[in-house]
Amino acid sequence: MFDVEKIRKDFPVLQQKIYGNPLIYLDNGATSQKPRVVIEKISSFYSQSNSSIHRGVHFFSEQATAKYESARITVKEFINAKHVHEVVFTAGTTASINNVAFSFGEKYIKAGDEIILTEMEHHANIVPWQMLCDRKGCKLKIIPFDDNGELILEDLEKMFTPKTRILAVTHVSNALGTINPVKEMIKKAHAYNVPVLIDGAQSIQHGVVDVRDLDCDFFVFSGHKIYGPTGIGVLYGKEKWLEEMPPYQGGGDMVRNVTFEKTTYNDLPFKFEAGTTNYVGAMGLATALNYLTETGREEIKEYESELTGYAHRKLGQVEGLKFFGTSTNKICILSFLLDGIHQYDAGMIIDKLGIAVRTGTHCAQPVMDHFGIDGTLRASLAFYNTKDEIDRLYEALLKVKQMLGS
Amino acid sequence: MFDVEKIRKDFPVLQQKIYGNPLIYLDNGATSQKPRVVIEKISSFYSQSNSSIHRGVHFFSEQATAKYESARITVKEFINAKHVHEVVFTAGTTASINNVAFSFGEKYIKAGDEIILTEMEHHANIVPWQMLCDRKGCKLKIIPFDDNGELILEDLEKMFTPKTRILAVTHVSNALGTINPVKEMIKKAHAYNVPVLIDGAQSIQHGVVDVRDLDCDFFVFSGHKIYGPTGIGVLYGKEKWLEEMPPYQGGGDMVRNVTFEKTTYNDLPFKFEAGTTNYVGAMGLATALNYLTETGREEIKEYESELTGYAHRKLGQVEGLKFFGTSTNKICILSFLLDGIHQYDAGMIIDKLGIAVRTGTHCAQPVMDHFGIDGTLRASLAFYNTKDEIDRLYEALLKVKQMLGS
Amino acid sequence: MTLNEIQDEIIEDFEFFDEWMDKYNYLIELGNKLEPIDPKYKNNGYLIEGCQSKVWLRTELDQGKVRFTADSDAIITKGIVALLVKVLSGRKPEEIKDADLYFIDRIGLKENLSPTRSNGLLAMMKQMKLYGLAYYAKQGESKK
Amino acid sequence: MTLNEIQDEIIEDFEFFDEWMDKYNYLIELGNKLEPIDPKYKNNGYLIEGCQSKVWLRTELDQGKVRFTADSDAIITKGIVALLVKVLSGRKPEEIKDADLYFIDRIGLKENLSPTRSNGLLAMMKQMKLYGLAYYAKQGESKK
Ligand SMILES: Cc1ncc(COP(=O)(O)O)c(C=O)c1O
Ligand SMILES: Cc1ncc(COP(=O)(O)O)c(C=O)c1O
Repeated sequence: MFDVEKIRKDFPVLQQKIYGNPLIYLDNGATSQKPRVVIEKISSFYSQSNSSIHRGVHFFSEQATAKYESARITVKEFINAKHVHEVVFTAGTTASINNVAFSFGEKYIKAGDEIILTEMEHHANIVPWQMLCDRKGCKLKIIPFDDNGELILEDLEKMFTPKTRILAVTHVSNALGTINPVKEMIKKAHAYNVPVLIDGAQSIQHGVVDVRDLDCDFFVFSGHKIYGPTGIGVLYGKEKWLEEMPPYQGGGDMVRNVTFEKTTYNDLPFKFEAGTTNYVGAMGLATALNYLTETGREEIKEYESELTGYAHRKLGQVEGLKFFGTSTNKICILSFLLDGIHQYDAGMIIDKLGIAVRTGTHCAQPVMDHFGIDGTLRASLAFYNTKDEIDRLYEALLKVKQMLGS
Repeated sequence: MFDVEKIRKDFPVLQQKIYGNPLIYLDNGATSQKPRVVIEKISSFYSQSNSSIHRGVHFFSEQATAKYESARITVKEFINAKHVHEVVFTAGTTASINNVAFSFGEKYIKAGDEIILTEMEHHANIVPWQMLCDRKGCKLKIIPFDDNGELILEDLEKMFTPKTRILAVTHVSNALGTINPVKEMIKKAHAYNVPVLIDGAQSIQHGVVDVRDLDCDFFVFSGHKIYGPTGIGVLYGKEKWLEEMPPYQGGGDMVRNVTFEKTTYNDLPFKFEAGTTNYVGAMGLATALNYLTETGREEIKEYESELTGYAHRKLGQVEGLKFFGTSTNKICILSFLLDGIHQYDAGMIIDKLGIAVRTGTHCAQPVMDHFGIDGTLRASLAFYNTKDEIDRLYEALLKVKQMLGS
Repeated sequence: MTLNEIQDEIIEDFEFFDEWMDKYNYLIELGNKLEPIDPKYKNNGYLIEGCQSKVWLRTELDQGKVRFTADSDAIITKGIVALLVKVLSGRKPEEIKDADLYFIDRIGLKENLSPTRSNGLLAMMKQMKLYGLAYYAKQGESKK
Repeated sequence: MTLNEIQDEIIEDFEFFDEWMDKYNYLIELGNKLEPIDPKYKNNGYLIEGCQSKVWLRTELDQGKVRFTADSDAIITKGIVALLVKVLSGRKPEEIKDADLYFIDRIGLKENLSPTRSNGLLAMMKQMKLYGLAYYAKQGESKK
C-alpha cells in the first residue's frame, strides 16, 4: 500500500520549515527532492571508496567502475532499453539534446532539411535545433497546440516531407502538464522514415516509460528531476543511430587510439562519454531509480493521478482562477493565473506562506505567447505531496486574492 | 604549520583498508579524495535546502541561487579573475575545452587556419581540436618536447604564422609532471596576437594560479581533481572572448528571449550555462577551494614539493627503475617503468598490497609514442600523502622485482 | 529631508511590521498610490525588462533636479519602485550618482534585488544611478 | 578429462592459495611455461588489443580438435591465457562454443575479465568461443 506519510520520512528536506511554516514544496517540475538513500549513497561513496573509473588497475578503480556500469544497467532496465550500451550518461536533458542535435546534425542534416518540433517545447528542445539551423541552413516546422494544451495532430502527416530529418517532441509539457500521444506520433513519423527524439524530462518520473514499446529513437531525461543528483542525465539512443553518429565531445575514454595524425573512437557507449564522467552522479541516479522501483512505479502514478484530480477540483474553486493546460490526459503539473493579479505578486505572497511554487514562463515562452500571457503560476506535484498541502495552497490563493484582488 | 596527520583526518577515505592493508592512494592525478567538509556540504544542501536555481521566486530557490553565485565568486577569487562573469561552470575540463573548441572555432576558425598544441597534451586537449579541424579544414601544429619531458621552445616563434588562431597548452603534464613555462609562452603568443588556452587540470591543485598574472585567455580545470565533486568544472575566459563567442549549448537559462523565429541570448556567464547546471557540484567545488585556501596554498605547494623530492630520491634507489619526465620543474607526478617488467603486471601486484597507482597511457598516447613505450606506472601525489607511504611504494616495487624480475 | 533621512524614515516605517504580509500590504498600498507614468511612455523605449515583471522608468531634469516617474506591471514591484522614486526623485544628479541605497537591505527586500531575480528592479536601480551620472557629466560640460 | 574436470582441477589448485601473491606467483609460473606462439604469428593479424596489455591468439583445426596457441606481453595476463588454453585447447568446436568458463570467477580472477579492464582477456575469451562456433558451423556445412 502506498503510504505518503511513510514516504515523506524518506525525504529529509520535507521536514524543513520556511518563514516558520512547514515547507510545502510544489516546484517539483523544476527540480525534485532527494530521498535519504540517494544522499547517503553519495556521501558513502566519497567517504569509503572514491576513485576514478575505467582503466585503473587498482581495487578502488575496479569497484567504482563496476558501480558505474551497474548504474547504467539500472537505467537500461528502468527504461527497458534493448542494450546497455544504448544508455549514455550526460550532464542532463539539455546536454543530451544538444548532443543529439550536434551529432545527428553533423551526420544527417544539410541545408534545406526540415526538423519538426511542437509549440509546447521547453527551450532545451528548441534552442539546440535553432542553433543547428543557423549552422546548417535547415529549418524548423512547428506542430501547434489547441487552447486545451493538446497538440493538433490532424496536420501532422502533412508536415512530413522528403526533407524531414527528425521529429523532436516533449513527452510531457512542463508548462501545461499535457501528456502527448508520442507513441502514435512515433509510428506516424516512422512511416515517413523520420526518427523521433522524446524529451522525457517531465515524463519519466511520473509514469512507466518503455523505450522499446514507444519505439522512440532517442529518449532523454535529467537525474535531478527524478529524485537523483544534479549534473547527471541520460541519453538513450537506438544502437543504429549511436553507432552511425559522430561523437559530440572529444577527450579521454571516448577514444581508442590517439595520434596527431589520426584518432579512432571507442565503442558505445563510451564514444559519447568524453572525459571523467559524473560517475558519482550516475550512482546517485541509479539509487533514485531503484528507490522508485521499490516504492512501486504504478502505485506512484496512481497516487499522483488522484492527487492531481483533487488539486484541479480544489483550485478550481478559487474564483477567477484560470488553468492553462486543461487536457484530460495530463500529469501533476498545474499552471494557472488569478484574474487581474500578476503571477509574480502572487508568487511572492505564496512564498512567504512557506509554499514553493514557480512563476514565470517556465522556459517555454512559445507556450506563453500562445495564450498571450507573460507567465503563469505553476504548482508541480510529486508523490510525496499531500491533499493537505493542496488545501494550504488553496488557502494561500485566497489570501493572495484578499490582498491583491481589486 | 602544515600537519599532514591532521590533514589526513579530514579525508574519510584515507581511513579505509584494501585487502587488509591501509589504503595508500597515489592516483590523485586521476581523481582526488574529498575532505569531509565537501561531502557534508553536499549532504546538507540536499537534506536542508535543495531547490533549483535562477528565476524561482521562492525562498529555497533564492537561497540556492545565492549559494551558487557565491560559489562563482569563490572561483573568481581563487584564480584571481577580473570579473565574476568570466567564470563559467561546466561539467569538467573536457567539457570546458570542447566548449572553447566549438565556440571559438565557430567564430574565428576557417579552412587553412592553424592551431598550436604540444606533444604532451592530454587527449582532452587534442581530440576536440582534431574534431574542429575535421569540421573546418584547419590544421594542428605540435610543439615537441625533449627526453626530459620539457617543451622545446626554441622553435616556438617560428610556429606562429598569420594563420595561427589559438595556442592550447597544458599547464602541467599529467603523464610527465612537467610544469610548462606558460607565462612566457602566453607572452610570445600574444606578441603574434594569438590567444592561449591553458589546461589547468593538473596545475591548479598544486600551486597558486593567477589568471590575470598569466594573462591567459582561457583557463580550464575539473572539480574532481581539486578535492571537489564529480560533474563540475570551470571555464574561465576573458570577457572579450566570451562576449564575442557564440554559445555552445542551447537551452534554459542561456536565453533572454525565445521565439521560433528568433532567439536572443542571455548575458555572461549564463550564455554558456545552458540548462540546469550542476549547482550542487559548484557548491561542493567552492567548499573544496575554501578548504585549500584555509589550509594554505603556499604551504601545500611547499609540502608537496618536499614530498616529490623525497619520492624521486627514494624510488630512484630501485635498480632498473627509469623515470619518464625528469624536468627539474615538475609537480608531484612520478611516471616510471621497471626494466623488463610490464607496467600492468607491476600495477596488479602493487594493487594487492593496498597501493593505488595508475598504469597505462594516462590518456596521453603521444607522450608514450615519444618514448616508444606502451605505458608507465604513475604515482601521483597529493598533500595528504606521506613519506611513509612513499616508503611503502618503494617496498612494493622491490616485491614486484622479486616476483617478476628475471 | 536629505536622501538618507528619507531612507531612515522608510526603515523606521518598516520596523513596525513583524509580518511579511504587513510589509507587502504596505508596498501594495504604496504601489497603488504611485503617481502614474504618462501612458504614452509605457512603451518599450522606457521598459526595463526583467524575466518576471516589467518596470518602466522615465526621467527629466527640472531646474537641476532629476525627476523620476515609473511604473510596473506587478504591484509589489511597483511598491518597491515607489520607494526608490521617493528616495531618488527630486534630487541633484550628484546625489543620485553617489547614493548608497542601504534601505533596501535594511527593510528585508534585498532578495528582490538579486541579479537572478530578474524582476527589473536591479536594472532599474542601476538605470536611475546611471541617469544621475549622465546628468552630472552633462552639467560639468555645460559649465565649461 | 572433460573440459569441466580441468576447470575443477584449476579451482582446486587455486584453493591452496590464501594470498594474492601466491596466486600471482603461480600464474607467473604458468605464463612462463606456456608453449610460445610461433614468433611469425606475433603480429597485428593475431593481436587482440587491450588498453593495458596485449594478447596474441592463433588457432588451427587438427583432426576435428581446435588447437590454440597464445601469448601476452604481460606475464600475469599470460598466466591467465595459459589457463584458458589449458581448458579450451584440444577440444571439439562444439565443446568450445558451449563452454561455461566458470573457473575464472571461482579462482577470483573475474575482475580481470571486466569489460573495462581492457587487458585483452575478455576479447580473447570471446574470440576463442567464436572460433569454436566458426569451426562448428564449417563442419556442419561440409557434412551437408
Ligand atoms: C592535463 C589534463 N587535461 C584534461 C584532463 C581531463 O579532465 P576531465 O576528465 O576531468 O575532464 C585531465 C584529466 O585526466 C588532465 O590530466
Ligand atoms: C520538458 C523539459 N525539457 C527539458 C528540460 C531541461 O532539463 P535540464 O535543465 O535538467 O537540462 C526541462 C526542465 O526544466 C523540461 O521540463
